[in-house]
Amino acid sequence: MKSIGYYPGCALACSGIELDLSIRELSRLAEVELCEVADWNCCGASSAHSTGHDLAVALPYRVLALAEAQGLTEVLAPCASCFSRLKGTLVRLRRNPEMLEKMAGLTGRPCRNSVAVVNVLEYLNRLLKDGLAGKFTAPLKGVKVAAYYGCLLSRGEDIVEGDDAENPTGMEAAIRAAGCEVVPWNFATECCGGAFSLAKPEAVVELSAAILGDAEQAGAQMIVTGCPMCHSNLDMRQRAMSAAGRRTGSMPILYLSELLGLAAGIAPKAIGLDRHFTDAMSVAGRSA
Amino acid sequence: MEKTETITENARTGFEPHIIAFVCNWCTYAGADLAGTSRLQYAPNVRIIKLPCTGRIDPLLVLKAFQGGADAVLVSGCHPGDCHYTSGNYHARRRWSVFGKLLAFAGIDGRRLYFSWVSAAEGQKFADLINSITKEVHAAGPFDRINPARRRA
Amino acid sequence: MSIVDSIRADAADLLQTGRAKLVLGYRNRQGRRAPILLTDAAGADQLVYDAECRQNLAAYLRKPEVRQHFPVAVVAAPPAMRSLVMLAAESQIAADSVTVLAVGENEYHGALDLPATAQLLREKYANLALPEELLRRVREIAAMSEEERAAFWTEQFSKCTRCYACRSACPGCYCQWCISKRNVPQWISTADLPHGTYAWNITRAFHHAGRCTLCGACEAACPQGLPLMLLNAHVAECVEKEFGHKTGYDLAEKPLIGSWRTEDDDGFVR
Amino acid sequence: MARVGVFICHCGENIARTVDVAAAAAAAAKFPGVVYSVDYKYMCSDPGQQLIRKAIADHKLTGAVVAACSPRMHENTFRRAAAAAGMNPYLLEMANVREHCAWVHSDRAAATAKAIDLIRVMVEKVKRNRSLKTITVPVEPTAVVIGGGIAGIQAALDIAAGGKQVVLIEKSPSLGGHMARLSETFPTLDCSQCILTPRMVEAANHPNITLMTSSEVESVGGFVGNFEVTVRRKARYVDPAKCTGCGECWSKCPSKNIPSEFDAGLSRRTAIYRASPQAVPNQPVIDAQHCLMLTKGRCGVCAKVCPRGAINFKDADELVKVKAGAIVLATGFELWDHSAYGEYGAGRIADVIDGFAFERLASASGPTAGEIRRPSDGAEPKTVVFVQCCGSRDEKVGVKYCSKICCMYTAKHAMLYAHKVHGGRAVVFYMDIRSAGKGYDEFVRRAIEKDGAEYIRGRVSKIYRRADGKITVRGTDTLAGMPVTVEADMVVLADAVTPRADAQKLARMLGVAYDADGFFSEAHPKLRPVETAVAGVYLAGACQAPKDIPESVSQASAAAAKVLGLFSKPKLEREPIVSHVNRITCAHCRACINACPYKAIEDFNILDRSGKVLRTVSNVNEGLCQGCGTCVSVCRSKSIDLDGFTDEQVYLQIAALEPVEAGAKTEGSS
Repeated sequence: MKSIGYYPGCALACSGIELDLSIRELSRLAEVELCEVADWNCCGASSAHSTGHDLAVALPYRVLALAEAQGLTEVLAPCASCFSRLKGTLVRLRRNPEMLEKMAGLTGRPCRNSVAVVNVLEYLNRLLKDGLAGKFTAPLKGVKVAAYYGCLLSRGEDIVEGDDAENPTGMEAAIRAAGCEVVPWNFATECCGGAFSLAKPEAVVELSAAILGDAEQAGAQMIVTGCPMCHSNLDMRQRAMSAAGRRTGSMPILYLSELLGLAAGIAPKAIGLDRHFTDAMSVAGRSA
Repeated sequence: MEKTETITENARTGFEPHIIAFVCNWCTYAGADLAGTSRLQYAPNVRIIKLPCTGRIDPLLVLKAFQGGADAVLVSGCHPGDCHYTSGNYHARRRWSVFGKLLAFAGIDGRRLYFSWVSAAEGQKFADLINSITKEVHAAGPFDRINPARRRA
Repeated sequence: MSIVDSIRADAADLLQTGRAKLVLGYRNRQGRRAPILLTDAAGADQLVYDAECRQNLAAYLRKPEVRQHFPVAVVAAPPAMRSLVMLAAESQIAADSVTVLAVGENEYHGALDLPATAQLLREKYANLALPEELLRRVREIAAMSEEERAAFWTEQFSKCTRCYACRSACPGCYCQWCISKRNVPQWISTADLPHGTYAWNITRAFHHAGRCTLCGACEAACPQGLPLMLLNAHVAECVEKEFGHKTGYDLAEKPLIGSWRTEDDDGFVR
Repeated sequence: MARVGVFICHCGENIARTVDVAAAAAAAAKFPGVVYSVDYKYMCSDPGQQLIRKAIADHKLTGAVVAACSPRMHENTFRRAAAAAGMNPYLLEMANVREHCAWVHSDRAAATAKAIDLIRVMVEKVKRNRSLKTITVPVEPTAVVIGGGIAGIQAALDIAAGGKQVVLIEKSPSLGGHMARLSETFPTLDCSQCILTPRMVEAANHPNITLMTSSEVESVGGFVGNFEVTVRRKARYVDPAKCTGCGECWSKCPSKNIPSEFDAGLSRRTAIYRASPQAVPNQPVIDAQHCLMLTKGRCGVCAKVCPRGAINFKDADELVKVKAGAIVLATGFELWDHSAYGEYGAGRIADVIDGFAFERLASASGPTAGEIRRPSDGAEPKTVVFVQCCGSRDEKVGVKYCSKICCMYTAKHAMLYAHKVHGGRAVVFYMDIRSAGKGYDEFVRRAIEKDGAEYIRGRVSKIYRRADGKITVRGTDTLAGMPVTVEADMVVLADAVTPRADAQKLARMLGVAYDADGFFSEAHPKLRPVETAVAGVYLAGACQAPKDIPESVSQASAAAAKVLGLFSKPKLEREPIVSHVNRITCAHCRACINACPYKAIEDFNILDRSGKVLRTVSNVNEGLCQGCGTCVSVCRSKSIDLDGFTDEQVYLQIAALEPVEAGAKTEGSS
């Protein structure tokens, strides 16, 4: 049985729990063991790097060091922010050995920086490549999907690899494998408002509304994403959007892993489809 | 004569590699010129002998250099595709690949014979090359295998 | 009909019909095998052939006393056949000036012209195995440390007396003015001091790169017992590995040194 | 007995600072064969050369070594001086003690020792130098011009006007290149075709110009004065001798839906077609990919309707060999493909077009007869955004250099748009305005001030098409420090200017160097801007770097002047560095014949009186030999040698470096 290191981070325990559930279900189906990094700590996303440079590196460094010490060669960080912090740190330390020593000193944990960090798209594509698609029993025939990457799953030199930052396509194969149709649209990498969720919700409402609007115009019936931050902004704020008169109607927002879970015939509740703010269970009906 | 004085001088102060470089006129010679016009400093151990093309550089030249007591020989010309004579360097490359392997098998290892492509634009590469070769030959010590007599001179 | 009888028959026939004015073969001389130059069919029964006939008779084709008798016929085993093909490829013999009395591994292939000989080699003798012992020693030396190898060859070359028997025995050494005879300039010192012997033996080996057919004539001829075949075999292996070059199988073969491909090995160049 | 003079230059302080020139002169004086040795402040100066000439005469020198700068710098200077003193110029050699010694070392003792070595090496060489006579080779007074755009046309016309023959080779079926596709030209706004077409016709009709359209260079052999260019004349399936260009064929051709290359895909053409109504020659060709007869074997309508029976479906490519003394490269440029910019719609938005498409829209002879209509629905765009530097100055995705012409043609586009669509809004995004040139900046100012183009300094970050068909252009105004969004009906991207995709293949055929971006390299960026490092090959137009029309034309004329200069003499003088075969010792193994890159070595029969072949040996054709010396290395018996770099010379140079006491005799130097 294959195995991979697992770093859930904070989001997967709360706002992004569907991501956690669906990934665990798919991994079970694909017979991949998820080995959680023991004693993991916050990746420092959004606050640390605006607070202190060393802190911003030290937090992910400790996680990488723990994983290495635990004998892991690869760590899956499903949350896009966590991924970006971990992989970003990995890249930075690769470029700057002095920093590596400094961090060893700061955290009291030496690290060869040997652990690879994998994001949710890379992981799911790998499962498909290794034959998961063969186990799909309930494809969502002909459902029109807008693939939404946001910033963290499309940007960052050497962080997001093997995809075009301006015109990413990393999700399309998976979406098609689930039986759906990928619609061309304009806002695949548009900002959802991200970290302004708490500071400037009205800005987030505006930006996210624009994304939903463009997806709708492009004829999409749902948006698929990989990032908990994007997901909560797009999913949770649809009521606020109509309240602010930005748009009406509702659009299901699924994690790619949820979509694949449905296609694989996993019970909707088991992958947390019932935990969305905007109804997503209706999508389940489409799979058969 | 100055020459012998400097040699005996070196005999006192320790070993100074005697390196002969056979270079082509169009790329490496010009690259060495560029190193000069850019005032890049490098070890004074190399003596350049200019030929029109690496195609003209016969293994006999190398053997003669060794017979004459050279501690190392460098052969350098235009990068593949850049030969002024279109293919002289390709001929040279095959010749050297065979000759190098023969020499190595016959007990003259890679620390004595060096090959490189240095273009007219690579003054820095030329300077670095000479420095690194001089360093390696320093480490390898005098080459007295083919010609013990000369080294004693 | 035995191999020897077939050779005798063909030789006689060639001389009678005038398809050859001279036959180069082996005869008995006090129980040892020696070359014979037959011009008269009557003498054909002097011809012998057995495992001891190792001398590469192709070497005689450069000699005026042989060349004046073209067309000639030559008794040749596969290595010598390769030498003949090589000589033709290097325009030393015209394709129609030599008939080969082709003796294979304990079978006789008949009197062949050079194209037929080349074809025979390609079909039946494409990979002639070298003696295990020789290959073993090549590996052994390749595996030595730099110092050991240097010491080994210094010792070997020190035996060389510069008698050039290797040169005389080799069919490939057909230059009237061998580099070793040149004295202005004298690239190769005639002194049998290390620098001279190194230069000669290395140059000899290099000048046969992609040309040596590994017949063993040079080593057999060396009165000092220098292991010249080690050098030859090593170079032959290298050129076959690096450039897929095998000498003496193609009358239109291009010289290894003097041809090139863009994809030739570039790894050793800085 | 050799009588060598050694002349050591201080080069002011350049050499003397690190090399003890006096000591070097003293040492050189003791070299065997040296009868005169001197150091002087500036050897290349007039008195310096005087000194050399005098010494040659006074001391009856048989050879001279000037220890100074690199021979690339002054070898000719000093050889001329030697010649003036009655010495064969090839008896003078230079020891490079500046670039290769004084400038790269600081230790005075070591530098001096090295300088002395370098001088000794050249002294030993010069002792064996032979008097050489420059070789003269006949020049074929025909020029091949590759590329039938404005640069090629201009070069061809100028060479032809000089009374020499020209073969003008154009890949496409018609002359004119990109300029023929332009609407109007900056900074005067005169109609491109009005000024170009006469030139095209003149080139086609000029008695000294042979026009080869639909033709490409297959291979190039030979050297300056004597090139042999093999041209592939592609099948056209229409007999130019019979065709009158009446148009019956293309008006009847059933396969009509082929995007027109000439109109940047904005119009459709038939399978048998002319590039444009102004095409020169004005005869159609059949595009084999789309011709039903040639693909499916049925149709043949054109053949039926052709009143002159000019259609020939059996036509095939033919290879034509052209002998030429000089070659002018004028292969021009193409536009960078902006589909690499995902943020600009990855080339998928119909109404986001490139500069050429806009030129065709604005051109009176274009698909819209000069009306600005957007491709998607033919509507008149009320707002057009022009984006400069699309791909230019973008190392990551595009090219690192500035494409130079975009600032000007974008201003022109904005102007033409304002003239054609009254009340239309033209918005230009730019990084910098680079409008150096006569009347150029005034032109840009006019676009802004008179024709009201809105110039916004900043990059465009995103272009996308909304469901309602509007194109949203989002960027920043870096002067205002504000993000800006423009709702446009059409966007014109000023794509970077890049070399032709197949230019490098051609460069390799000719041995011409090209830079990291793929543009052909000139021999010297300032002093030899139209020559290449390959003698007899010259550059014209945008194949060397992005250029506008005036620059291309002037470079073309400059190249023509170079060609005419070359052709002004019937014979060409060449360095006599060629190899020779020793026929006595040659064993005729033919290794040299096989190795020679110039096929300059051939079999040579030595005959007896009766004409019977005694022996066959190798023989060098001096006219073809370029002096690389590869033959020398492959010759096992050293029966072939190279003048100027003879075996004996090289041997003695190496021997000169042997660390032995003075006077110790070196073998072979007898």
